[in-house]
Amino acid sequence: MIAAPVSYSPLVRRLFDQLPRAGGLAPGPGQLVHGEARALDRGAWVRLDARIEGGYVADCAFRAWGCPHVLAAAALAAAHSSGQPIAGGLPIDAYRMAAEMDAPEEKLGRLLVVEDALRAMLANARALQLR
Amino acid sequence: MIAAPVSYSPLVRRLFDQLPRAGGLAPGPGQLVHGEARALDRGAWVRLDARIEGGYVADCAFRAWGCPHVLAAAALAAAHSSGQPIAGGLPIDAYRMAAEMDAPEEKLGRLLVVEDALRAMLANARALQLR
Amino acid sequence: MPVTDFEPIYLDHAATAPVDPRVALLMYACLQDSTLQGNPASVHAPGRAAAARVELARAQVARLVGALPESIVFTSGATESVNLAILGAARAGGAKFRHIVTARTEHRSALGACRQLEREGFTVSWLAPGADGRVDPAQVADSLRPDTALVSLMHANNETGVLNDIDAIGRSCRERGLVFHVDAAQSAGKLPIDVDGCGATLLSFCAHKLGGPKGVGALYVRRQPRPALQPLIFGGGQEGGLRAGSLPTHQLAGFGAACELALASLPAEAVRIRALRERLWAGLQGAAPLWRNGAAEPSVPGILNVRFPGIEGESLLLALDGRVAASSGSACNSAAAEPSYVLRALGLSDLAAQASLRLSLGRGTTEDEIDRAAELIANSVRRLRAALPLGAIETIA
Amino acid sequence: MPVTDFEPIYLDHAATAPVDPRVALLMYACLQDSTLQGNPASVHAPGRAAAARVELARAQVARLVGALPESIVFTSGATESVNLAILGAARAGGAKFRHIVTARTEHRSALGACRQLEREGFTVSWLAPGADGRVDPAQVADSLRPDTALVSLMHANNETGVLNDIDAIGRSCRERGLVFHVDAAQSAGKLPIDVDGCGATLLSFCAHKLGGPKGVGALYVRRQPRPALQPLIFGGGQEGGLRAGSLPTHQLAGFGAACELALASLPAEAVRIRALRERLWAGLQGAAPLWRNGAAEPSVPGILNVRFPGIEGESLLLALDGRVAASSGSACNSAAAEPSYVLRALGLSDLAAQASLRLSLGRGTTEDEIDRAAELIANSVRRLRAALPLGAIETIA
Ligand SMILES: Cc1ncc(COP(=O)(O)O)c(C=O)c1O
Ligand SMILES: Cc1ncc(COP(=O)(O)O)c(C=O)c1O
Repeated sequence: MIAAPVSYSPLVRRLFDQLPRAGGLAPGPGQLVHGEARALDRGAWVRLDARIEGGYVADCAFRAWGCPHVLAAAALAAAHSSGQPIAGGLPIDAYRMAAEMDAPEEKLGRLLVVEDALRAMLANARALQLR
Repeated sequence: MIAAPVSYSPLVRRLFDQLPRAGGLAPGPGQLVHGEARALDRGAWVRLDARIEGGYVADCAFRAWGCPHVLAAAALAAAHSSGQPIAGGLPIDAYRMAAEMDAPEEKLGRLLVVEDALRAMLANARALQLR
Repeated sequence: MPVTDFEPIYLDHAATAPVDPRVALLMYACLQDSTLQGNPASVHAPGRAAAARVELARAQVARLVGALPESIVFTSGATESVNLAILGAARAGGAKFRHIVTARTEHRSALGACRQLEREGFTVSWLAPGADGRVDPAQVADSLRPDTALVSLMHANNETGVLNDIDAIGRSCRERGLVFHVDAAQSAGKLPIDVDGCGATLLSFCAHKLGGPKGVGALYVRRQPRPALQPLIFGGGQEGGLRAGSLPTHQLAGFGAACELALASLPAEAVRIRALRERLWAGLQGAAPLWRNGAAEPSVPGILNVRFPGIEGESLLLALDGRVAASSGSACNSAAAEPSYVLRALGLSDLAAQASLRLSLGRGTTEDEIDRAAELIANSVRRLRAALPLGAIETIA
Repeated sequence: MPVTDFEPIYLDHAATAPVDPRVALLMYACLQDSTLQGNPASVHAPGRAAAARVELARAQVARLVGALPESIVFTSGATESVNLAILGAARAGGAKFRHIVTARTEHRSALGACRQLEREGFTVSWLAPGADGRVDPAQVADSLRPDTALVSLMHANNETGVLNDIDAIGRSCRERGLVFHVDAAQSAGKLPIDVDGCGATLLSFCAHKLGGPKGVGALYVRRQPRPALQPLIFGGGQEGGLRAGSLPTHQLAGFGAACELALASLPAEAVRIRALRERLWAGLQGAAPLWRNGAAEPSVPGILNVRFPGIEGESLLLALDGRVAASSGSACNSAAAEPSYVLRALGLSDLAAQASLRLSLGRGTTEDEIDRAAELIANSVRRLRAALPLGAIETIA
């Protein structure tokens, strides 16, 4: 009979307060791609913008609508992608986001939307290279 | 929805606290009579003892079991009888007792028991005179 | 214990208002007073002293709504009052009266009671309010049936502050001799209430929305004609047999004092609070686009419900956390926040409901707090919007 | 207000005990604390702080009866707890379980709930206790039927203090998988209680009998196996959906503190109070003849029920008024005093019941008070007896 209010880990709080890499990308060399995923009913809409240089994500920024965990996860996804090769595996997936953020179970559905956006961005980056 | 606790008038409180004329009669000239009435289910048992001299109640005492109103009424009956002729009407009846004591409606039944004891005492006194 | 080291601006008076310091002091005096420790049901001196204190409180509480003290039944809060009114009147109504009229925008306590009646075989007409949040009195009149046991509607809505026309609704109930229950938890002490004028047969309110303690409330029960009520709680015959249980002297004393204080400051406070609310609304324009949920008037003075297109409720609450204490448009007492059914009933989408914030003012609210809150909220909204995907503001509204 | 200018000796702790000054102070601190003014159901910082305070109180309350915090449902008092247990379990039991076992000597809250169930079509077995006031566990076992929904019995009787053997009764209920409700309003905080040991599925108690505030109580609800309960009050989903309504932080804080204080002093206080009670009984011997109603042991330490042959209850109470505050053997909260049904069930006549006095001791009771009370009572009895008609002592006993 104990009501559990939402609680946020220190990492979530810090990312939410600062929203690092939110908004547009800083200008720079390379090619621009983006990946977007949207599931409003699950409470998430995420877009990742990236600058690709030499097979690597030179820089990544996010835009997102959602709860604090979604915004923090989008920030995590942008941070983990930056500097990573576009050819490798996912730099971070929903389960690792959840673990790093100590997110409650019921938030996993929306973190998968963040993962979808990340996958889409990397797929677009790889498609760009093939062209 | 207001519960009304029993309340007692100043007269009832004074009579109950002092119980004047309670117990036996002081010795003296004349003839002794008594009257008793008992209705335990109505909450009263009253006995009046009187000393009769020359057609008058020279002195009267009471014994009683009952609520404060019954005890006070018995004290009233004893006081009102003293000095009264035995031939006249009742020196006090249940309605006048109730009025003097400002007694609640639902106590009237037991005050009638006090009246009964008074009637019995006076009847006994008159019977004594006829003998 | 997650307490911040500075205190947030409290704009959640509709959830509960801080206890007035004068009321708190009086309650403490009552808790300490050795002559007031008896059970008000006992006939000895300490019991009678407690009972006298209770009756003083009953008179103060009655006066707030223009009632006779004998028509006030004390309860543990508005939730219990509402349940006693709805379940009590319906269950006492007999086999021929098995229909209830209420609205979708009622408080959970009324919804919960009506749903229970449905489980017991009653039919409930769930009226839908207009986009302004008001239930149309003509719609109420149309919904009445020969087997209607009860009409139950709120005076002021707890989320939007919008007022129902309880006078008009009361009139059509009175004409038909119907029991009319008014949930006045949000309006008592905030607006003048006259139980005779409004035609309520039953009227619920509580202490903790008007500066009194939590855990105590009242149900006004009209004496003539007197509605039949089945108690929820049986026992020692307190409260005329309608509500058993030892009466909590200190709680009732606090309730009474709070009612007296509210009544004394009512007209001036209503004007002051309404002006502060409009100042807040003006101050929030820096976060445009924004919309007001429900009609601006008629309304209870202290409630403003605002929708910020593109904003997600939980994020807005966290952005404000520790700075402004307010309620979002979701039933946010669990991690799985459900969108407000009240706002949904006004025609808002789930997302629009979650983009809403209820700001509610009270006795302690100052102009400075309002100005700071407006700025903090507008800044948070702007910050969150700056991180939105393009098109989100248009999509989520 | 009819308050005497000196304070009577308070020997009516079974009706309600004075609030412990430490509890009163803590409640005042809680009422004043600006960080604790939120609604415990709100997710913002003031709400979370209030919720944390409530959960601390829940743990303290749970500890008093050896329960887990999750198994405590807060209510407005023991009357509500008892009703929630009895009505809740019976109504949730389904059409096949329509039989209740209880006793004639239960508190009015239990009688009232069971009578309501009779009106709803349930059959109630009203067990009669022996002259000692105890319900025979074998009689309980014999009364069980295949359609029994619930057994509800009290731990300590509120008039005589006599204890039922709830361990033995609990065992036979447990063997049959039956719901067993124990009304522990008079024993909680007075005697060690262990919900696991005694086999209770539901256990009711409240704050105001043990030094806490009036208007708050608890129902212990076993988790495994968990009895089905239909709520009395529906709404906002508080207390796991079993009891809706905003939680009163200050009341719960006071309840928790009172439980903690009671638990800490329990063994020593039980010994002290029992010794004072026997000293009172010894001191009253000057008013012989007199009898003790119900068994002297096993009993809760603080209750002594004495019968003074030949004495009328209302007169004894008035004789003591302003000197000793106690309860007579009549339900004396109205002018038309009815004799105690508890004493009648023990085999006493109406008149013998009205010749009885319940004296109940508590934390504040001192040796000096006991000696003075014994003398005052004995004097009053002697004075009233001196005015009796001859034979009254033998007749009214
Ligand atoms: C309109 C309305 N009715 C009923 C209630 C229930 O009140 P309480 O918190 O006293 O149970 C509330 C407040 O929560 C309310 O706003
Ligand atoms: C045995 C028993 N059960 C229940 C109650 C009811 O408690 P409350 O006064 O908290 O409603 C009492 C006290 O009056 C009691 O003695």
